[in-house]
Amino acid sequence: MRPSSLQPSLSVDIGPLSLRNPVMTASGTFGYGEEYAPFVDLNRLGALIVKGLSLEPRAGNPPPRLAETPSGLLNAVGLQNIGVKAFVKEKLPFLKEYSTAIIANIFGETVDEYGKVAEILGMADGLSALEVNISCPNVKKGGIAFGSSPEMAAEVTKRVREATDLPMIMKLSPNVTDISHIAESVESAGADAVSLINTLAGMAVDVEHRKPVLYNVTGGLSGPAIKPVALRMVWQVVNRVNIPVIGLGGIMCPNDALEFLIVGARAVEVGTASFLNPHATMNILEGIETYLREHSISDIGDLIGTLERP
Amino acid sequence: MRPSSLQPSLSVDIGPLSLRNPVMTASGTFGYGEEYAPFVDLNRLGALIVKGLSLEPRAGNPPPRLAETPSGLLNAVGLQNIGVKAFVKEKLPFLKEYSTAIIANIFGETVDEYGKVAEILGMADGLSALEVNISCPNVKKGGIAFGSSPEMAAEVTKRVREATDLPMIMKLSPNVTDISHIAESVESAGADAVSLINTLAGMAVDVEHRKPVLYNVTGGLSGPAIKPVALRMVWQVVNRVNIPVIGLGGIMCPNDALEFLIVGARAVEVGTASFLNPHATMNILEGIETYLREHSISDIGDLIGTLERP
Amino acid sequence: MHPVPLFIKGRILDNLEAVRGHFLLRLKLPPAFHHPVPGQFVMIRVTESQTPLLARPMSIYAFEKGAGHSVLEIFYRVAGAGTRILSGLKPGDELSLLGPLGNGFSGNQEARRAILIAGGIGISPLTFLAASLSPIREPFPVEMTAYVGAQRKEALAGLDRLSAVCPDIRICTDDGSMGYGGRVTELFERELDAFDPQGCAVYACGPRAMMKRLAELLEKHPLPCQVSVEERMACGLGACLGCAVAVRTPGGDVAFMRACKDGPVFDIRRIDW
Amino acid sequence: MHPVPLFIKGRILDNLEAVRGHFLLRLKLPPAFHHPVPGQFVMIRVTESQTPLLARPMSIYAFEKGAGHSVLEIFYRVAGAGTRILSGLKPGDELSLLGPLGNGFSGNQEARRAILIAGGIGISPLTFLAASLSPIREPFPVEMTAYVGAQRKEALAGLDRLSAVCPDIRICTDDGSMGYGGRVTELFERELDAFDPQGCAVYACGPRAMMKRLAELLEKHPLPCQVSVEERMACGLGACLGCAVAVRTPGGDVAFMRACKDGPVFDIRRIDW
Ligand SMILES: Cc1cc2nc3c(=O)[nH]c(=O)nc-3n(C[C@H](O)[C@H](O)[C@H](O)COP(=O)(O)OP(=O)(O)OC[C@H]3O[C@@H](n4cnc5c(N)ncnc54)[C@H](O)[C@@H]3O)c2cc1C
Ligand SMILES: Cc1cc2nc3c(=O)[nH]c(=O)nc-3n(C[C@H](O)[C@H](O)[C@H](O)COP(=O)(O)OP(=O)(O)OC[C@H]3O[C@@H](n4cnc5c(N)ncnc54)[C@H](O)[C@@H]3O)c2cc1C
Ligand SMILES: Cc1cc2nc3c(=O)[nH]c(=O)nc-3n(C[C@H](O)[C@H](O)[C@H](O)COP(=O)(O)O)c2cc1C
Ligand SMILES: Cc1cc2nc3c(=O)[nH]c(=O)nc-3n(C[C@H](O)[C@H](O)[C@H](O)COP(=O)(O)O)c2cc1C
Ligand code: FES
Ligand code: FES
Repeated sequence: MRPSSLQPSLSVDIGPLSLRNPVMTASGTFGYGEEYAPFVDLNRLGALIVKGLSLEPRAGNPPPRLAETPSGLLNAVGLQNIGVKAFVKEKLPFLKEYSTAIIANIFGETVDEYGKVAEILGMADGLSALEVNISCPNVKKGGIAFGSSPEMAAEVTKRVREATDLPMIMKLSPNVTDISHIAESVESAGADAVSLINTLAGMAVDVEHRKPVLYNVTGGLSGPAIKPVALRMVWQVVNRVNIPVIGLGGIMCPNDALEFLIVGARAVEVGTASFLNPHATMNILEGIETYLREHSISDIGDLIGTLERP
Repeated sequence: MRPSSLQPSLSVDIGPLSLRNPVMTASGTFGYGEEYAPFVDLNRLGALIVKGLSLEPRAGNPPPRLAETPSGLLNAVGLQNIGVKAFVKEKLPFLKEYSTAIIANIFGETVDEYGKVAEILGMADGLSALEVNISCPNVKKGGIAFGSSPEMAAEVTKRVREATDLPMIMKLSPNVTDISHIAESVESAGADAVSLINTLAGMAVDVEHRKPVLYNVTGGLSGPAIKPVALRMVWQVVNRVNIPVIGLGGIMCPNDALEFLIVGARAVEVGTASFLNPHATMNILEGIETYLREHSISDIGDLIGTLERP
Repeated sequence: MHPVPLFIKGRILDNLEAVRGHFLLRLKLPPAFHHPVPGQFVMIRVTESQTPLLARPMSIYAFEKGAGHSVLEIFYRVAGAGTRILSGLKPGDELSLLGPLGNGFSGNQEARRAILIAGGIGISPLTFLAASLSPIREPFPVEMTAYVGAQRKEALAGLDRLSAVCPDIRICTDDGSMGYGGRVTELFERELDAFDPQGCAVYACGPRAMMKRLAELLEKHPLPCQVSVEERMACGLGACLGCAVAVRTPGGDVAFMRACKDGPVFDIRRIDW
Repeated sequence: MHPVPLFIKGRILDNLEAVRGHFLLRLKLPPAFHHPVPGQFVMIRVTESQTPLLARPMSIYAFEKGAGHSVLEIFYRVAGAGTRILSGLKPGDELSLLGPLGNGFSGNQEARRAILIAGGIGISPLTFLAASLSPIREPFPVEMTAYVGAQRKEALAGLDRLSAVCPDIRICTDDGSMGYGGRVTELFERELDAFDPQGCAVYACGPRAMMKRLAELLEKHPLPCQVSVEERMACGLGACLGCAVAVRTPGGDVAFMRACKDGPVFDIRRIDW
């Protein structure tokens, strides 16, 4: 049999969570799934992560919310969302119909809010896991992001762990000195997996009008520009923790995804790429398959973490 | 008189250092000046910052040392340099002939090494200032970068301050949780100015061979990709310190430089841009002048830090 | 229901400078592309390239469904890096296209008269609207009046096409180099009372300042008015929430709607200018 | 002294596929561009674009100084994204060019015979060298033998041009589809002893593995040999230290030299393979 005719096995385990393939959608870039349903057979995704949810609906920031930068996108949506209750009532029923793992991305302004959101979602039917965004500011601790201190990150992890039995992925912020330290901290606190990276904090200026392009002044940078940073952080974290690592940041094509897998990510999330091409997740999935075939790798597990040192 | 015929004043003060204009070369991207002398009238630069110098010569890393990324350049030169003594003997005599401010960029593997390099340069004739690179690892403290802790950064600052009276610019690392905290710390420790940002730590993988593109595995990311992050950090720092801030990171054209000045940088450094176009520094200088003329700004000081909040 | 959008490739038929800095792009599309509603738009990107990163939203200027293919027209102004690259493309080059997107203008079945108010490149979706209104309900065609404004004569673009479907065009230039000397909203204000609000509808597209002024003029006036707004967009599909438009909620608060999905056409009175 | 490099624009005269995946680019340059030494190179970039970010180093394949302008030729293989973009450019398009750069081959005034060893696209600088050696010192011209290797017949590129200046070409293909079946270094090894080291010099350019093997062959042989090496480059001017080549120091240590400034041509015995 020629290697290219083999159907490689693509399934991966993220702790307690089994996925049919490693290609997931990144939170905030795929809406609640329905927006992309005309383009993507949602049943072919490894997992679908929805826009971040908070306890109460949030209006978000005034426009402009977007700025384009070289190979990058700055956004300051301000975590606009319909709130966890409306999500369960209005969005989850549609998503439940799919056989794909549905993962809710959540955040809070206090540790307790994280717990409450997790509790509500833990009781809802149809979710496979939670992804906990700790890049947002802790209003009680002067607006410092939860994800910027190992202690605060652990506190959130413990609170969510108490609130639900759902598999729990902690999504780490890259705006820190030592991301592997944060990863270790959430691992000890009970996280089932970590995903990284969220956006890098950035800014753009309108030189003609001498004002920030974004109403919010600063925003989060995503897209190809951040891929080298994301890869480096995933590499650092896989070398320090034993829980699975999900890699993301600037994955636009199959090659980008393969870089993350080779470095040791168990799965990848595709974000900004979907804006450029609504079929991006499927192209990436197919490209990974082709690579495995061409390299006679029958199980994706035999590719993950195989980076050679020079 | 039509505004466009005015010759705007471009001179800026960086603490005790007066520069004829705000356009400087970034360390490591302009060699020792002589490499670019066929393209740039060095006397027209605001200042010329040379490649980082250590006490002893350093061989640097084996190749490959470079990797291209979307709108970015990863480098892992490994701080190769001829050492401070050879610099004073072989390179400084050439540079001294120019009327431009010559700034030596320095680094060490221990606090004491920083001090020794600064002492030697303080006694040499022809330097206008030191720029102290604290992004490099502290060998005594387990390889953590000096620039990643406010305490270590302050220690280096104090040691260099004791060693010389030369104006001292602390060059900050962006790979930290809170860069403005580091900036405050070096300000209290006696820095005359800060420059930021140095490169973001990044990585790239050769998917075909499943190995890192760089021999050193990780490298420093520069170029347009990092500009939004650099701008955001300059904005944070100008809002927290009283000493002058020098901005850099991805400045490729006059508009990029103007963004930094409007945000509050007193001067800018041009790095990777010179690789793409050896005349980049001059194009940027001329573009800033044109902007000032077109906007009837007679003194660059009236532009610096004029960002309006939306 | 609106047509389901597709992500497809289009081949350039021509891409010609019509008026200084304004280009007419004609694209050949596969027949699968659905017939758009006036006011809908597409997201355009230069195939394969990641520079610029994002697709650019462009209103549909004209659409014709043929047997084997359709022809879509875009009328655009070179405004920055992305449109500059677009303007350099040649016949035969390929583009990626996502669309048709957004809600489009909703035709008022009762309306006998349409007033179109266009500022600058805002003429594009209104021309498509006018073309689709003009043959409607013969032998009682919709009467149309168009107010078209620009800074100066040389910047007036797209008049030929519009005048073919709307004979009553009232031109305004800020510098008075052609037509009424002043803003398009000024002329409209003067003539506003001549229109019978009964069976009459206003459709507008132009710079924010123009639409804001229009909102003020109509605040206490019964004329219904739909405006097409512009916002920076990433996905065009309602997923990223990047294209927020501030609207007033029934409770009096401000909420953000998506220009790409809930718009780009809004009732002028809903928007919080 | 070497000619001072310039940063200038060049206009494409033609850019044609010579052999599959291999293009001959002819550029019209202003007369200010200095006459290069064989083995020197230029850094090329597509004007204005920042994609790809860095310029690409390319050896000079031919150069002719005319009255009002010069013509520079590059022979290149499509190896990745940058060269793919290059291969899409058309006559009339503009490029930025930095050069001439590097040291180039140093001609041995005594040498009566030159042996050229080329692997793949390495034929480019050696062709320029051969063209400049051939008319030298008439009526006692330098005798030349060229070993030219490729994976298979279809990948042999640039033979026409080389054969015009060097009649003695010995072809090797890995798969034996043309000439000697095997590596270029194998054939050279077999024939090595037939050359009189006196007045003879070897010039080589090709894949690293080829040059490393050549270094082994010549380790105990008196034939002098210069090789042109490839390294990733950013500045091309010796400023960034990105293009490190490991060389052995007299003390036996390894030091790094700059391919762009100290090279790209090195004595094969200096390099730490
Ligand atoms: C629904 C809709 C329909 C449009 N229809 C047309 C049309 O028919 N003809 C036409 O010429 N223009 C139209 N525009 C505006 C057009 O999208 C912008 O002029 C264009 O995106 C500018 O891109 P650029 O790269 O040239 O400019 P740049 O300023 O370099 O663009 C930078 C970024 O800002 C965004 N941006 C800049 N200006 C605008 C704007 N006015 N609206 C939205 N995003 C902007 C760009 O998309 C890009 O992401 C429309 C915009 C929207 C939202
Ligand atoms: C002194 C010198 C002379 C050269 N002369 C020629 C020539 O005459 N003809 C020719 O076809 N090629 C030549 N090369 C190789 C040529 O530079 C590369 O093939 C080209 O840079 C590949 O660019 P890419 O974008 O297509 O490939 P990519 O792999 O996408 O390039 C990615 C990065 O790696 C660098 N890179 C990739 N391959 C090489 C390589 N082999 N050497 C150096 N950098 C590389 C690129 O410059 C770029 O920065 C020469 C290289 C050097 C150093
Ligand atoms: C418009 C936008 C909205 C986002 N919203 C969220 C969010 O709600 N929660 C979250 O954890 N991450 C959010 N992100 C971050 C992405 O999930 C992802 O971490 C980041 O964009 C990097 O990946 P990319 O480069 O592939 O886009 C958002 C990103 C974008 C661009
Ligand atoms: C090849 C290379 C070498 C560098 N060497 C040094 C150095 O020796 N010391 C230092 O402080 N910064 C060094 N830098 C960092 C630059 O000075 C600058 O901080 C960084 O490149 C960001 O600016 P840019 O995006 O304009 O290049 C180097 C950067 C590059 C690309
Ligand atoms: S552009 Fe993404 S929601 Fe409108
Ligand atoms: S490429 Fe910069 S030193 Fe050689």
